[in-house]
Amino acid sequence: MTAVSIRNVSKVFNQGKPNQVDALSNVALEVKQGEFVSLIGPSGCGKSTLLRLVANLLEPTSGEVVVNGKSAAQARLDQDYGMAFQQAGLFDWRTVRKNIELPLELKGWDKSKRSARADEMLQLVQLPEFGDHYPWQLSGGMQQRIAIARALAAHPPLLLMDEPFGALDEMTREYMQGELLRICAATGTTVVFVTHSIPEAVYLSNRVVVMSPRPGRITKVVDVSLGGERSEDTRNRTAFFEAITAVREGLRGMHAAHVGLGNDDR
Amino acid sequence: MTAVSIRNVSKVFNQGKPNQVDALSNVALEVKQGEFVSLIGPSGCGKSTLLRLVANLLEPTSGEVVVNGKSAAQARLDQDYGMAFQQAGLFDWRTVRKNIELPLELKGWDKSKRSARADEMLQLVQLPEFGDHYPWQLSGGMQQRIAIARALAAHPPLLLMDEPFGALDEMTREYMQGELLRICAATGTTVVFVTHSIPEAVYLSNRVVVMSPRPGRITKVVDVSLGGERSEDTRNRTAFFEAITAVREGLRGMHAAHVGLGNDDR
Amino acid sequence: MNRITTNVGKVLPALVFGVAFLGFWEWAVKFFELKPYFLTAPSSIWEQFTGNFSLIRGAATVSGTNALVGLVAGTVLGVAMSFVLSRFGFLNQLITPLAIALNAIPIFVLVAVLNNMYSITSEIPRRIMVTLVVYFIVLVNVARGLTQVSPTHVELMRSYAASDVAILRKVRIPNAVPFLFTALKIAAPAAVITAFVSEYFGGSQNGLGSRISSNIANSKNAAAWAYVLAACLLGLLFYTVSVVMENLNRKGWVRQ
Amino acid sequence: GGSDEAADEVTEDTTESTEAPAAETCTTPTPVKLQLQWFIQAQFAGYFAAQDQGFYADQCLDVTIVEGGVDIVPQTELANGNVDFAISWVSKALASREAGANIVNIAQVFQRSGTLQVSFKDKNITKPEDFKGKKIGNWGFGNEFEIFAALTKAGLDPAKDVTLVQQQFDMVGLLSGDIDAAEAMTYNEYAQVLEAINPATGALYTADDFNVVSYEEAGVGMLQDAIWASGERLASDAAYADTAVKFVAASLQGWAYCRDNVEACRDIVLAKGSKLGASHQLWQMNEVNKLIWPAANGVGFIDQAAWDRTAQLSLETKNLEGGTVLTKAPDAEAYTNDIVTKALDILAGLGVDTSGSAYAPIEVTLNEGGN
Amino acid sequence: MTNVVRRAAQRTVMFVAALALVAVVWETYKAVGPEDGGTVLGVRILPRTSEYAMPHVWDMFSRFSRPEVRGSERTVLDAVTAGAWYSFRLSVAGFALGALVGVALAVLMARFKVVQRGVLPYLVVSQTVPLIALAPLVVSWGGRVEIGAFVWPRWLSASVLGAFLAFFPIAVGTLRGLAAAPAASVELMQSYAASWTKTLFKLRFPTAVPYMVPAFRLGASASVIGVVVAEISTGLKGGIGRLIIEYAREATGDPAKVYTAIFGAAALGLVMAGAVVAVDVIVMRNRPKEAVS
Ligand SMILES: Nc1ncnc2c1ncn2[C@@H]1O[C@H](COP(=O)(O)OP(=O)(O)OP(=O)(O)O)[C@@H](O)[C@H]1O
Ligand SMILES: Nc1ncnc2c1ncn2[C@@H]1O[C@H](COP(=O)(O)OP(=O)(O)OP(=O)(O)O)[C@@H](O)[C@H]1O
Ligand SMILES: [Mg+2]
Ligand SMILES: [Mg+2]
Repeated sequence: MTAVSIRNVSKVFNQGKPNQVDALSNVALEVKQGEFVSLIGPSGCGKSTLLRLVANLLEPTSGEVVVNGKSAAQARLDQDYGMAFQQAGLFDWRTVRKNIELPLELKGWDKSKRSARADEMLQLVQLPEFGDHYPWQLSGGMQQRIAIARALAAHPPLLLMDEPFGALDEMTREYMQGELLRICAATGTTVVFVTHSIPEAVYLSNRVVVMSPRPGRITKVVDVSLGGERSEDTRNRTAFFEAITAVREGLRGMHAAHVGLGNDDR
Repeated sequence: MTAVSIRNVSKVFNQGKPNQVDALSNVALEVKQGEFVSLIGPSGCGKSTLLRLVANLLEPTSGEVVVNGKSAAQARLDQDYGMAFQQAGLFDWRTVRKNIELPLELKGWDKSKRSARADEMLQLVQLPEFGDHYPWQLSGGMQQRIAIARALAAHPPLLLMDEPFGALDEMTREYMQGELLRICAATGTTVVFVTHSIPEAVYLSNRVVVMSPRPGRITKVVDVSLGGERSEDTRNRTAFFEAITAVREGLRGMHAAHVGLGNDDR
Repeated sequence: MNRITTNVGKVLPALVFGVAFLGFWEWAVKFFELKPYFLTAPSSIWEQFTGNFSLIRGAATVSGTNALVGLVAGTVLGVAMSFVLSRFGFLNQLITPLAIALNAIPIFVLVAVLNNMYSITSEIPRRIMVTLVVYFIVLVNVARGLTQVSPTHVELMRSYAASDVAILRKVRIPNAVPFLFTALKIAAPAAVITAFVSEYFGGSQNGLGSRISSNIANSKNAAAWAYVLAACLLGLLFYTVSVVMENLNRKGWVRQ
Repeated sequence: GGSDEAADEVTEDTTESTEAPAAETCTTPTPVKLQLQWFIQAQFAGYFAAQDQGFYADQCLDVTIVEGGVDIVPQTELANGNVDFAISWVSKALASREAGANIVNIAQVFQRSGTLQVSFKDKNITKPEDFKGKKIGNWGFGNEFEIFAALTKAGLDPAKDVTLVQQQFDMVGLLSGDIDAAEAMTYNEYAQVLEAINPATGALYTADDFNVVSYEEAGVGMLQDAIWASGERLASDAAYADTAVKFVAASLQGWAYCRDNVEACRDIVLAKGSKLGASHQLWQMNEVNKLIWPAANGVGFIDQAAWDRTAQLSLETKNLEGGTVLTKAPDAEAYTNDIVTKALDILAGLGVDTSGSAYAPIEVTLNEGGN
Repeated sequence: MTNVVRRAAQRTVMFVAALALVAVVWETYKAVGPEDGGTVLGVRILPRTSEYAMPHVWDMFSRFSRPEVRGSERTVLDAVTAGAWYSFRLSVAGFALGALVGVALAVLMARFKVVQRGVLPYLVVSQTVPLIALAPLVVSWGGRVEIGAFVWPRWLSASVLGAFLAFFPIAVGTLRGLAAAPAASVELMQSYAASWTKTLFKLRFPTAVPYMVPAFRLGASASVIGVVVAEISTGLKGGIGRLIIEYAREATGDPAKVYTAIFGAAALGLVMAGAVVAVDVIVMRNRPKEAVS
């Protein structure tokens, strides 16, 4: 079954004005149920925009986005997804714990259930003792981990994550990657993931989508066949290195010519 | 000559309150003129705090910070440094160009000179056509590049950078690394640099300082002897890999025990 | 073309609402046969308004001038004071309670005191009064706008060793601008009402306030409301100007 | 000395009146609300005396006296049905009547106008003609008609020939020289001036320091405090008409009491919570008495000639808008002497002197600040 | 907690110092200023110093201890305190009513653009309708409006007029605050498919606080003014407004006395504003402080 289906979508900002930006042009992508897809590409190529379109936070200028067989708008209303933004975007006036509980409150969970889940999440992101701090008392990386905890708290069937691990140190990052994969495998969660790290994209994903900017387009899709379980070992397998090279080439080529190479291998 | 001298500095937040945090404890570090020093460590270990102490945006709870032979406060007043924050912190009501010109305005540069430098900086961060956009019209990575441009604009003798390349894609990141090294070499700029990427730290630095959290301390200082010039080649040299391993070990060991190993090898 | 239709769309609800309200009023007066001493019909107010237009314009000029002078003086003073206060904390603690206290004294009581200090025939007390009211509104809002700035921005400026004046100019003022316009929107009608409430209980009988009060006392309600109408128009004019200024300022950087 | 004798009379009055209710037994007194035009002061002493001395109770009335405020228009309160009776000046009330308020004058308590225009001697303002080019104070709120009438009569245009200045609650404008001539009631503001210290002498100002233009003497006096009732209810509600008679009777009885017991009435007013001082209230009581007594046709009786003069002045006097107070002559229903006549009959039955032909004012010495 | 107490104490001391300063300035000016004021180009700019214009500070304060009327037990201070307390209760009622209406209007206007466009101009207009034109109307509700067991008390008219002045700054300030939520946070709430109401309570109100606080402060002052004016204009007894005008009538003979009531009104306003500030401190205690400077 298809979790996300992006059909020939284009997005133009400030249409008709002098500062018009063609953020996305004719993007098509299908994400299967339970699949982990990463988006990678130079900054400004429209990754965040694409994620926003799937989340129905933006309307496409043309084309259509279908999520779980319904329109993106319906999927949003049904809260079919959880989202982690590029900026942590925590609420200053809520404690860390209350920030994590926010989506649960909105789902109408009762207090004890919320509190239990928040504890679980704080444990997951390794910040159990910071529940009663306020966001501005945390370091940048800690804030980002709280934002991830918030996105995961409700166990949504679809996760949209925009550079969630950007501000994390390598150790924490690897730990979080492992946890994310574990959770997704256990719950069958579909993930669309934006990252700048090629190894991260390859390690996590079933497919890596390479994008190019101005206008934002998909230039290459790399299938990663590393099998189900990942472990520390995975990072040393040939398939891993091959995929990395494939993605890197996709990015390089583009960087060299700046215009896509047209090697859209889907 | 010593550019930065951190003498037995400790920093406690919310002292005496239930949510007291020992952010830094007994940190000592000397940075020589023209040296490039990276700080690395798990999130929350006090890197940003240490940078803020050097920038005199925070006062140490105990200990002393000397910058260019004067007190940190005096150095700030003399504008001896430029700083790039973890959050881009651009001003919504200023165009990108005006954001870059801000420190120059404050130094009293005249309009044409400011404008010329802003153009130069926009070129440097590869966003020449976005000068008249407003920050919220840019992608996350673009915003961060503007923040870097702003920090570099006045060519300060000391640069304090807090994960400046965090939101950049690999290509742009490598390009920016190169540019940063080029500028620093040309102007003899001293840099204190916070990063989560071990290769980045090693590639850029003369020394990598490894920190551990709760309380934040320096656990290891790795000297990188890669000589003056760096190039693509550098990344393939043994010294490079050795340094990476040394840093990684410093971080791992700490991660394992979580309590510092005391291998402060200065 | 498009601009024109959207602008029409903006004022249309107000027009519809206004016309409906007036229609209802007129109808209610006719239907319930309300006597003029109780409530006059909009039509007779309008009759009085057009009939006495030159008198009304004269009175509106007097009160309007007082309001305008006070509005400008109060805004300037309020902005200046909030700068000073945001800069010197102890002055803030010294002056803010005084401003609040002064502001809690009803307008005409203060005007009475000022009338005795200056002269009952002078317009100065009324202008001072408007100035005080506007000043307070501007001060309270702008002071908040000057202090509620992003900590990152302040840190950035401090890293530039920016002087307090520079932080004020580059961070605090831009941040306070929306607060200033909020203040102006509140202050514009307040200036008008203060200008003519200051006329109620003393002073030259040449402005809207004294005309309203004496006409009401004489049961000439239609005439009184014709002056009230002038007051409303004056207030609306001031308000509209402040909204237009705000929109001009916001053009560009505000996210839609 | 005269007041002592008067006090004796009062005791007689009360003993007589206590016999009255025996005639018709009063089980539940009729509630009545009276709206004053201003704060509690001796200007309204008669009503407070009637309340205090039980004259209302004798008539089986339970009277609530509602104080005025600056924006309270008594005749409007009456027309709106908030109160049963109201005290108002005739010209103001007629203007309301023309605007549709169906109110009727049922007793003209003040027979004369008490309005003055007071100025310092050196301004040389002795008659309305002298107002030309001067800053003329007035209170606004409809209290300025006599000034306009005097100006009109003197051939002056209120909008052009004088500068009209609204006075505050005090007379400071006059004393500081901002106003050339200030409007003053004989019984109130004039006294305030005489209670103030003259900085030149260190003693109180005296009547010699001032020139006074009396509008009554200038021939433009308008009828002032009168009791107004609802025309509609008088016509349709016999009980209300009956209550009106009783109310007027008891009120006038109160006024007769105050004529004879000036100091007692001062104390009643003070006890009701007036903030103005004792000597001021005594002065006021005395001056008010002068406006009421002697009453040739009986107190409260509406004199056709005075009424017509007031109506005529209201028709002719131009206000600041250039309009006149009234646009057409008041209809015949605007006042009635029926009620006051019946009331006077009741009082005659009680032996109350309703004409005060022997009335003589007392001498009052004002103290600083009216204390 | 002790910190809060210390700050409050410090503020009080500062306020007393400020008052003392004003008194000194007042007396100094009275001593050196021109008796008849100073004129510049024929316009009197400097106030007069006569006893009527500027009574001595000690004269004003000495009035507090005098009996209100001769021979009465009650001092002026008692009267002013009682009046201020009475007006305070009316003001609180007016403020509460005004805040309720103001916030409700702001929410409606924030929710429906049409309402904002249709109603906001008339809210502005409403503020320019002088109380004098409304007071008699509102007062006439007293004793006449009966809803079930509820009979409209006379004092409520005064509170309603207070609310009439208070609601406007509150509505405008709150409206602006509700619109100030950062776009990123709005997006987050959208991604939760949070209803408008949920977004209102979880996001918009918290971000509106910095805008609402000054608005409420203005509203508190406005409510006091409205109540005091209403007392004067409707003849309602018992409050500070009534005292002001009664003492003002004595100003010809005793210019210092009216200041006692004026001070009472000022104190009333201070208490109201102080309460708002206290709430502000509590509500904002966990927000990021501006970088220490
Ligand atoms: N203003 C503050 N109030 C209270 N605690 C603070 C404050 N700022 C920082 N801290 C605490 O100090 C510690 C160090 O924070 P810091 O921001 O220096 O970490 P960091 O090393 O920069 O982490 P990251 O890599 O995640 O940015 C953290 O535990 C944080 O919670
Ligand atoms: N609200 C907006 N108005 C105008 N232009 C916008 C807006 N949002 C994004 N853009 C433009 O759309 C383009 C794509 O932006 P987007 O944020 O999707 O990039 P991205 O791939 O996420 O980049 P990064 O890796 O730096 O986050 C950029 O050129 C940006 O300037
Ligand atoms: Mg992005
Ligand atoms: Mg940090």
